[in-house]
Amino acid sequence: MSALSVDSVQRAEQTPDERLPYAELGMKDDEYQRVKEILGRRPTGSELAIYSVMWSEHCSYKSSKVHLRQFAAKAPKSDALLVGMGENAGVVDIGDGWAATFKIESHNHPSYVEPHQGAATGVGGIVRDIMAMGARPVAVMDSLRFGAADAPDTRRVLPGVVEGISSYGNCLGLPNIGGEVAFDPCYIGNPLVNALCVGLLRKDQIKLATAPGPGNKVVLFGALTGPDGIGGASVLASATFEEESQAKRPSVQVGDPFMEKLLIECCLELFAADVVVGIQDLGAAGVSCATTELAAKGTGGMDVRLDLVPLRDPSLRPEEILMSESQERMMAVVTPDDIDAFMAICAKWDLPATVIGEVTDTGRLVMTWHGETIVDIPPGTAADEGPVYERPYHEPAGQAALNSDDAARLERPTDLRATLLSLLGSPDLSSKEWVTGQYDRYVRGNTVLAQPADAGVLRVSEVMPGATETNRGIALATDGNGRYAKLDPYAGAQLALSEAYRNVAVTGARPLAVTDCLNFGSPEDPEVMWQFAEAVRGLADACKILGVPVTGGNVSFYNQTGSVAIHPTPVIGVLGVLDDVRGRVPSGFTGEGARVVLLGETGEEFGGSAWAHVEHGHLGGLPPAAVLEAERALATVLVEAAAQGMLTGSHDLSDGGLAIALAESCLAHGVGCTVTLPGGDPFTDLFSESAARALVTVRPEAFAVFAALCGRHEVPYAGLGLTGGSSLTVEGVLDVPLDELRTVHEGTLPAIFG
Amino acid sequence: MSAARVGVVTFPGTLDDQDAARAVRHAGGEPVPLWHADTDLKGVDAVFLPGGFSYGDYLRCGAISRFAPLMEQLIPAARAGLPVLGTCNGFQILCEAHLLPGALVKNAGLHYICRDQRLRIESADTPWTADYTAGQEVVIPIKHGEGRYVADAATLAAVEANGQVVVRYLGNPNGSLNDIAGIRNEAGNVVGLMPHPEHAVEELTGGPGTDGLGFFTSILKSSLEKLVNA
Amino acid sequence: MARVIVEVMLKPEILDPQGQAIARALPRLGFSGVSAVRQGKRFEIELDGPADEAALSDVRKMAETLLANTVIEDYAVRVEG
Amino acid sequence: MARVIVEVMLKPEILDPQGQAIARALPRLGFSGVSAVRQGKRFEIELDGPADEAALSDVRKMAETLLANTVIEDYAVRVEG
Ligand SMILES: Nc1ncnc2c1ncn2[C@@H]1O[C@H](COP(=O)(O)OP(=O)(O)O)[C@@H](O)[C@H]1O
Ligand SMILES: [Mg+2]
Repeated sequence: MSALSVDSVQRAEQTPDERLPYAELGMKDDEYQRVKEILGRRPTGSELAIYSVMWSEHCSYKSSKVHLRQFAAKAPKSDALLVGMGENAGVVDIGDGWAATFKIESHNHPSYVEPHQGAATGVGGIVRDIMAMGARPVAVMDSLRFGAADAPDTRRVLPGVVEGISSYGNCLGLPNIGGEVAFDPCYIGNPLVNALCVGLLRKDQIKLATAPGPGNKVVLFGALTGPDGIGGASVLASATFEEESQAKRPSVQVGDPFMEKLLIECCLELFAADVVVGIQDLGAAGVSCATTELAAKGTGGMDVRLDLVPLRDPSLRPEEILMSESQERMMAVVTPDDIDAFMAICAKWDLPATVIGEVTDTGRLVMTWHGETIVDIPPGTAADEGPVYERPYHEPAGQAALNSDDAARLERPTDLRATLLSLLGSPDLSSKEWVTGQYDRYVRGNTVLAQPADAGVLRVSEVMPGATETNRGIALATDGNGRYAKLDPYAGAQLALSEAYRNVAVTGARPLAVTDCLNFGSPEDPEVMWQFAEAVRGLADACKILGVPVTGGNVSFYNQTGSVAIHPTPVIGVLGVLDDVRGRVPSGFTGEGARVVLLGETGEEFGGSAWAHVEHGHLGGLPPAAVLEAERALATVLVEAAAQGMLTGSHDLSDGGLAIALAESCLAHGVGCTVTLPGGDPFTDLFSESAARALVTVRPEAFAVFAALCGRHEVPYAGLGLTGGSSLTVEGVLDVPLDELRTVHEGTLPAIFG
Repeated sequence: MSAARVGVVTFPGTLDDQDAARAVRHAGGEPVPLWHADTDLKGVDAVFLPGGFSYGDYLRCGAISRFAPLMEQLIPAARAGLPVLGTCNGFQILCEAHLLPGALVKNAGLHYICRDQRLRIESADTPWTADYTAGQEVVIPIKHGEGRYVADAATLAAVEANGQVVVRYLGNPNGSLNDIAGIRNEAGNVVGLMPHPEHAVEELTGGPGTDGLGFFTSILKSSLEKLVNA
Repeated sequence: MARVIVEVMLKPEILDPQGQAIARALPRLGFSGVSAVRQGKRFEIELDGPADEAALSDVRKMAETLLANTVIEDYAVRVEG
Repeated sequence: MARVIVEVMLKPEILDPQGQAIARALPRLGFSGVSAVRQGKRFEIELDGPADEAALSDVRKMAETLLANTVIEDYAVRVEG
């Protein structure tokens, strides 16, 4: 065969027995058989390319689907939900005609291979998901996990990841308003890089990934298509054509944030001009995914001339074009009447845009390559009817032993001052300024709270020119705790949700909706699958009780080295709304003479705690109980107290318990405090990690009303003392000057990463 | 009398234009959007070149932007006395366009830095800083990867001797020579600084307060004075 | 004392947004006749001793592990002269 | 079709923190015998036509006005071969 001829449908019919390298593309025998049944013949190379990517774990959620259904089945009633799971991102109503869309996604493996580009393209991908909903992206967050902080590979991976997120996000002009950085040896070789983006739009401007209307044009716009991330596809190209793969095909993608910035502004102008019928970002499976999904959700058919796709590398084969993961591309469906206006706007932003096809009502996705038909499939079979597996699962063999290895057996410290400083300077709890200082948190001028606040808070007004003024704000937090989830994935997922929910509530925002990124090992390992099933069940149950629906998210499997998986790590993002953002509560102590009040109940809970981890390198027992009703009551109190202006500051309690919360509250604005512990065992009071707790400062004159509010909602409260002075003083227990706290807190990451 | 009109330029990749326009409004002026591909300054009283990553800042920050059609109008206008303020990327563009001496290179620490920065206003003698007093200390955010001001020894000596340093860092964040955070041209109408006064004009939004507002109130006053005297 | 040059360029199949941005700007600046631009890095390494085989092999190792990211970049080592 | 190389380096009197950071890292990585490192840029310019005098003069102008900032950088143009 000549280099230019292709594996056409006609050829496939004539050569029914030709063997295609489906196994090399990760497709199982029975999956390949199903493709043959669907088509009534063997697939062409291009068709195989489409099915193999669309039916991959990443795109089809084949191992997770049966579990994820619980998010919808158990979803609490929510008037706020405008678009639920299944779209590029969920959309929630935040009032005054405004809506917010947000989603978190992983880019774990690419960030290990090439930290800078892997993390950068992770940000790029999630931002395009948000754009595809018709929104203006307004902020990003990043949730990061690495191997031990002092491990040599962490010194390679962490700075690269941070630089990638920083260079890409900063260049897009999206403020970074929060995230996490955690370390654990289990993530060496499998760092977790989860990026979240939030966007704002008018309620009536939601765009969907759909291609209705026969005769409408299909436009590919943005970056040119190159040989990016198609290591697998070249197998196909060369195997089909019995020739050596001519060029090396990289598996690493390089991002171009400048192109993405143009794409954002261009899309917003296209939306404003109302010249877009349907739109889809090009993500993992590139053109395959965009065409099959748009066609499947529209009138059912689409004709595409694949040879019209503008290329960066003219040697690309059709199979490779279909699988290319080149970044910064979008696909839109446009009526013939609007096409000129559409093209003019792309030209204004200097973006290549090409009509590559047309919507049809044939129910078939048909692609040609220089006149020959190379794809002819029912698009829904690739997009929606992928395989679904009920993977076997069972509790891990060591789980019972792990859970009975109670942290109660660990030796308790006598010098609590030393314990506080040791925890405060540990990599997990130390200041993340080394990371966050590389992120622009100010751009666009709507950032109300960012690091070191518990949640990022944004002002909503001024996003869209001409839109109704509003004083509303949104708050976002992400949290996860792999140690808790390892001990009990059901509770661990609930605790991650609880913490993010609480972090939103401490700013005064009412939690509204959830996005999740589920990072696990191999789904083919029944023990990992058990962790996954438990985590999903826990999260779905907790969402129901807290009244916040899951609106979308992402599953990342195969985070493991050999047979050793990472800790199961559900990372949860919660979005909340402030009716009046001017009433937001800042983090920590903001001034002298305020009443320091501890909310919630403290038990003796040290399983999976920061203390057990840092001081004993111990992980065992059970995590703190997830107390969802108490969590909900606490949030109600925090939101009401904020709305009534009773609070001058607040901070949630999480890793490291009250001790760390006090220290962070002092450091936030350089205001000390003198407090007395509630009266139990000082070690437990200070370091236990019981959930549903927060530390607030109350205006002295409002204390009585605040106490009554707590009483009404049955939230235990304890006045601990007053803010003021230049040290953290816990009467009779410890006394540390703020300068010393600061040195310990801020020194750790710079000492390691320079 | 109508408010002073301050042009805010948008290049492909400009990021802080919305903030700059808001800051002009807060100070009581009228922001006028200027598009890089236009050749018309729309009769504005002053021009603000905001921060960002114009053209991705791929070659050198500001290197490609300075050739934009709008710049072909702006450069002679600035030479003729039109007040121009460039912050961050805007500062870099002004240096690349040789409207200001010296250059901005990678931070000494090699990292991008975003932080609230203490500064000293050195010169209240420009249309952009008249509302400050020389020696006044302010806190304004910085956010840049390439903000280290450099110039050869002769240029640096001249800049100092002419009193062209407008703002200095207190606690040098990036290795800038002589702690220089901002400078002006000899005439004084063109000012460039790395800090972002447009991010410090409101109590609510993040940042360290409203210390940056003075740049905007200054230019509105001096534009009005010009109108009155004309 | 010798000087060795290490040149690091993105592999040809890897997107080079920097070079692309320059190439796109050139026509606007009045330069025609350029079909592509790629941007890379150039390191000048001053050696204490001569650029003998041992030194060059050291520089090659340096390029491989530190100066270039061989996942996406190629490098070349040459002695200035 | 010819390829022209433009090399851009910071002037010697301008501090090069990137080069310095590399030089400082080398001993830790087990490389000795390097007294200094400087980092610059390298551009590969693909011409539509041959690298004749006219084309080279164009590239020189490009280097002077765009690729290098002559306030702080020096450049060199050479034909690959
Ligand atoms: N990777 C990151 N990106 C952005 N912000 C981060 C990141 N890591 C931590 N932060 C911010 O730093 C602050 C402190 O983080 P952390 O101690 O984890 O908070 P918390 O204990 O409240 O969850 C928070 O404002 C958090 O959002
Ligand atoms: Mg918190």
